[in-house]
Amino acid sequence: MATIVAEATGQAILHEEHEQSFLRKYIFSTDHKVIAIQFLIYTLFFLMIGGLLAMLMRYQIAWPARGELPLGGIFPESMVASGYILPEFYNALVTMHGSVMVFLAIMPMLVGVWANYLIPLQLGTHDMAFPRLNMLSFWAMVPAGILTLASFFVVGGAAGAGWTLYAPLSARPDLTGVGLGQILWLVALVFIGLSSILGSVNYITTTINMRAPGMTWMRMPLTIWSLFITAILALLAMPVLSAAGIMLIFDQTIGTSFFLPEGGGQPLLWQHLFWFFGHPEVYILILPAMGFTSEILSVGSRKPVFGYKAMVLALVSIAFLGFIVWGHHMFQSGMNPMLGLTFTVSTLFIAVPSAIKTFNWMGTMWRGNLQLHSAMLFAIGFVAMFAIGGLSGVFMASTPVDIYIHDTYFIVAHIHYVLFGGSLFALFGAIYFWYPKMFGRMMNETMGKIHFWLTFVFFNLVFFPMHGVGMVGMMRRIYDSTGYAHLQGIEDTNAIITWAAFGLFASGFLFAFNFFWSLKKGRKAGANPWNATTLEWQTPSPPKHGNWEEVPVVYHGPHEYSHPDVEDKDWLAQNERPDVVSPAAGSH
Amino acid sequence: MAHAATAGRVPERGLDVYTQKVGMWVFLCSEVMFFAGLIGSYVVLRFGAADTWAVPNEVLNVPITAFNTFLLICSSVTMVKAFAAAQAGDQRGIKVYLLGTTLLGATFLGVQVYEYVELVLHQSWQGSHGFTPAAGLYGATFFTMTGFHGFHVLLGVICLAWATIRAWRGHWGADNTHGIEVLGLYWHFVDLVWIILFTIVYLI
Amino acid sequence: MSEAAGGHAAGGADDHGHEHPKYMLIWLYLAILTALEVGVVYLDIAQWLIITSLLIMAGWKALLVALYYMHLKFEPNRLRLVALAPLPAVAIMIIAIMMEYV
Amino acid sequence: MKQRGRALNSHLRNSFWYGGKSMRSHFWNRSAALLAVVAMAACGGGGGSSEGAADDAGEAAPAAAAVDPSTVGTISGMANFGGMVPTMEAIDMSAEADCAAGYGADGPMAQNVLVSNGGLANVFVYLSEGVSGAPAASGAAELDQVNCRYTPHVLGVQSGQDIEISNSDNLLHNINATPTENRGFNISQPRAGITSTQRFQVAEVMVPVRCDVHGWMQAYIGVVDHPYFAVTGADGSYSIANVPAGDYTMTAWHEEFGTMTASVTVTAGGTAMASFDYSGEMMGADVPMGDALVLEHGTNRIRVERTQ
Amino acid sequence: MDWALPPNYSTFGVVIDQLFWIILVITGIAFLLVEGGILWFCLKYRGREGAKAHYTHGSNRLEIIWTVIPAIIIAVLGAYSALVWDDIKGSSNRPADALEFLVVGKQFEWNITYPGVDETLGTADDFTVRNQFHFPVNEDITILLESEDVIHSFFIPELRVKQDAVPGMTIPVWFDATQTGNFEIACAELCGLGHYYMMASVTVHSAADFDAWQASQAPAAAQ
Repeated sequence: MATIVAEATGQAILHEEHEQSFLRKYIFSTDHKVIAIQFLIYTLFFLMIGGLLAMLMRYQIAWPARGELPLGGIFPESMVASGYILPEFYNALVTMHGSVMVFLAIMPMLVGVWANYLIPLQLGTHDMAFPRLNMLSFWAMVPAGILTLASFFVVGGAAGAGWTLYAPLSARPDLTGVGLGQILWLVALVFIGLSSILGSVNYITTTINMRAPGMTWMRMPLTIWSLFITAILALLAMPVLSAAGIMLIFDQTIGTSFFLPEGGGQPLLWQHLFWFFGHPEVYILILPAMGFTSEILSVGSRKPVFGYKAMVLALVSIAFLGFIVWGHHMFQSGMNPMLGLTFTVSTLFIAVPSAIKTFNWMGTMWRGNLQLHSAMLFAIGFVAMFAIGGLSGVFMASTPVDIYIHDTYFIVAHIHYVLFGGSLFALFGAIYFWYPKMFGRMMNETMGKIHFWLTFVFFNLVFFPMHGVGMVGMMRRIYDSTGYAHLQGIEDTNAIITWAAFGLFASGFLFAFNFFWSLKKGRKAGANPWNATTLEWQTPSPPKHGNWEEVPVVYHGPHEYSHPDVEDKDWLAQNERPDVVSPAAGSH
Repeated sequence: MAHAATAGRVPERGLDVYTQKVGMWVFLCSEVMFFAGLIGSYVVLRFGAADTWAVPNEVLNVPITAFNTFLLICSSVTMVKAFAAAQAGDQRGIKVYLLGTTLLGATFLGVQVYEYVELVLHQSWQGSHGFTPAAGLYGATFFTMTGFHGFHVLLGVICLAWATIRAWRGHWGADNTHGIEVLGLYWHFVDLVWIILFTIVYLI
Repeated sequence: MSEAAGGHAAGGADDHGHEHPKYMLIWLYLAILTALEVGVVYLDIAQWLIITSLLIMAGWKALLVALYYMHLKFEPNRLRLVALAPLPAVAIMIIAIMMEYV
Repeated sequence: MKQRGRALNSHLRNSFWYGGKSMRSHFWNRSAALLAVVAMAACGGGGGSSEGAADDAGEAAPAAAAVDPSTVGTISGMANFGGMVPTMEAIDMSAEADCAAGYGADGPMAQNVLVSNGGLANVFVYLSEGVSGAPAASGAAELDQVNCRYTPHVLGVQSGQDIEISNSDNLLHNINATPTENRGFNISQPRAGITSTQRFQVAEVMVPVRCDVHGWMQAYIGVVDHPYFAVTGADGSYSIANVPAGDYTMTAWHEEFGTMTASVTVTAGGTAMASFDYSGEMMGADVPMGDALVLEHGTNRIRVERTQ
Repeated sequence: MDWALPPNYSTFGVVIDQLFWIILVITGIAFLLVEGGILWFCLKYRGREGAKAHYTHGSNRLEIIWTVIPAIIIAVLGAYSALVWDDIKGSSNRPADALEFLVVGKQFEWNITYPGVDETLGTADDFTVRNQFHFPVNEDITILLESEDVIHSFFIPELRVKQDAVPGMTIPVWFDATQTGNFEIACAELCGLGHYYMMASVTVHSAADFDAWQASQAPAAAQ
């Protein structure tokens, strides 16, 4: 992977003036931009791995009786036998698809890549508060990735207890057939926790203490706000997962029984601890995406963000509510029904800030001058898909309906509308949007648009029908649905979903091609190809080590587009002095 | 591009506290959550299986641990004394107090190792020989919590030793107190956690 | 956190450190409280009384360390906010999980 | 189920995945396992123990060494059964119609004690003492699943020998082997025709094997270090050929009657006889075995009923 | 391609389905509003050369409107959901004189213990049947749900019943079937490699048929 990083960054920092060894410059770099690009390569790789796991899974769901897995022969007998994916391998696929996507792809891509890249640039500072910790936060992810990949090849295969790792299934190897694989994943999880905590300390401290002069809280771009809030969530939630994960490792290895009822332990304790982390995690996975979307929509609509303060308030309240709703994952778990009542109410109320955000995004587009480039298309796609994901969430927030919906494909549809239609759409948008800043070249627009439409169409073909399959009652994580009487008649739907999933996966390669092709062949981008106002666009692309020749001073809010008093252009950079541009253009 | 030529302007105020200190406090927040996860589990598990807990002093050696607690409290006071000495530019004070803190921390660890060895090898519990992490929830929670605290002490002692070496090289002084203060914050936090652990694990 | 534009200072920004708290006095306090704690365990009084008093003393000691040794007493409010931030989360977690036993 | 039903022991549960001899229930060994994992993680290595790393050692020799007929003899004998034959329980396979169809009008019965003409089937007999040096394992032992039952019910293998497990039922079986000395496995075979090859590296009598999908499915695999073992047939007879001349102790193991031993002297070219006598009164004997992880119904459960 | 809830056969199912459809209508309207709005904006405000966007930082009135309206809808929905939830799962609403069964999940079977003719669990005439759940129609049924090994989830789609079975706990679940019929219990919580195969048949009998069935089973179990 090292060589890829080198290639990618070679473009980025070609004009680097510092005398540094190759190793210090590209591998063990403390420059936040290089670390961000390392994270980007890392996460794109794991995005592909996660996708691959999903494809195998979909094949099994669509054609459980067929066998004949294409290229099935390359798998060892313990995974695929006679062309059939074995149930234990299927469980590993389900588990590791979720785990890889959440912990090694989406989360580090949202936070590791963009918090690293954008926080110093958008705040107008030269680097993170603790550059060496920042480097460590990337290098803690590397063993995590290696352990995860290795876990597939140990005796017993990779973890197979679901990404939620419910004990006792995850704690007793004799019940799953998975021994070392589970432990390796848990150790990887501890590394991920470490990485995430180190990263968060950096992001929070930098945001609090290192803003450029004039960059007041209410002049911070919404991206920064969302990343800041996300870092707080990660800081407070990840350690709980680490603690729980370590207890689970002990259960597996040294004979404790924290989560095993035979020894007096409590399976529900695991669920409480996991979801105490898990629900904030859900917001860790969506808040940055909301930030990117706000930013891209504003730039693409040439309008200020509609209701900036409400957006900030909504972020803060989502984060706060995020800590008191975890029980809604456990309505059917046997926990105290009284808790169910409390959690229903708090959960439903989290819909309110989400609704505010959705309407405000629409407000941002309203009467705008929409530039429908790839980044903007993905941002609009985010709003459209997130709305569906949010609305389907109302079904399971309502406890009685959740009795039926819980652990069916309806949930699968919901989380994918939020995590893929939401987070990943916004991430694609973010990559199209900030790619020119990272590498100095634009990504190819035509390929970008084709990528968007393919992704959009296939995505909906994959996940919308899952609502229907869920209504019929198809359970999650099920290896073969054909044996159930109530699941007769959904085979065609499952096959369509699988074909569409193959299409969705394939369209990812178009993106990958575009990404690498544009490194060399992309149109050269100037400092500010989008005519955007935030600080990162006011320095050359790619920015040099240290980001600024002189520290910028901020005079305006973050999204001053189409200001009536500015005549020659429709934007007003945050660091443009009011008296230089126009005497009346000073904003709040 | 209208770059305002204003080099040297101060950044936004933030917390009015230097960055390393903010960073340490933010990090301590995550540490609080980590120990909250462990302690929370302890409380819940204990409520669920109260009858499997031994009464204080039956298994665990309270007097020696009380002495250990006292050691840690002393190390906290030497730590703040080191900071005060640094602020006053008292080089000798810095060296003496940092060294003292390191030694007290190391002694704490030594006593804890002794305690563990005694428990695992010689203590009997519920009819079986040796009180190990596999000895029911009581053993599991005891070793997990005190073990992780001990791990934090170990990290602290390593950092303290490093700071002490630097003290002998004259690194610290009235103009360079931040490192000692930040390390002190961590050390006091470890002390604070022990105060709580000592109470709920050994005494209640 | 949502402070008005302009970054005006909220709360007193004390310059810490110009007046040392009496570190040795606090140390004495802590040592005595520890001795008391150990002593209370051997008292022949109601269990709930022992537990309550132990918790109060532990909290007291923790507070002393945080306020004096960790200088929270002399820090600006904004930093105190950071230090207190995780406590609600801790409280919520423990209370909710304990409700399993209600 | 007597001794086997002993409350699930968390030590065993954890140890048996890490293989090795007598890892059971020793804290330090398991701590070492944990340390190894952590160390591996710390090195960023991981995944060291890939499939087969441990297995290669036990690769069967290409062909068993040629036997010199002038130095070997045969052991044969009977497992005799006297007295009242215990009635076997009927197995309720009604929820698995495809399997139930494979049985006659009486339906499937349990196989714990199979007696015909005074002979007891499914007794595992092996030389427990006196064997020095033995040819390496060759060929594969077979364990099939037919009509929701293991065939054979009791299987003997040599340590390191391939065990080919196959499924003749077109439905899901899982094969959960829970040894204490060897590394266990828990695999599944969702359709007919799927096979899997497993091995046990260390001698262990017996390794219980069960299917969690069909609670009645139980098999036992006896693992010994040499090829001198047999399982009595339906008539209770057995025969072990090519045994080097010498004095031996033989052990017979039965799932209900426990073990008994006999001394036997094998002469070159001769046939030594060793028979074992069982009776219905012996039901409930102590059955030595790697603890099967069988949770009994109604036991070992904590009842936490919610009241408000 | 039949995307619908399976037919409902239980008393609770009526409310659950009703709530499902109510939410579907509400979210459907919101869906049309949002997606329609986005599409309309995309077409209408599509960028043109020289055009300038309308400069606004928002509208407090609008924002309050779209905060308050969802909040009200949500509050009503929440209150209604909470009431129904309490009705279905609240311990105080557990039927007092229900017929009780013990259902024990284990990898990968459901073992159902029947109370026998005396209709009481824990007596000598109890008997256990693997993977077959028979019970009478139009009667309050309470199952005591347990698990031997890992977490399973007891799910009968047609009865709109789902409850995790947690080892170490006994969780009561109650329902009342309104029609006779044959269904299946599915396991809805990943429980290992045989998770998908952990199904049991459910037969809802008329009261007389149930007694007859139980009588036919009891002697076999008494052996």
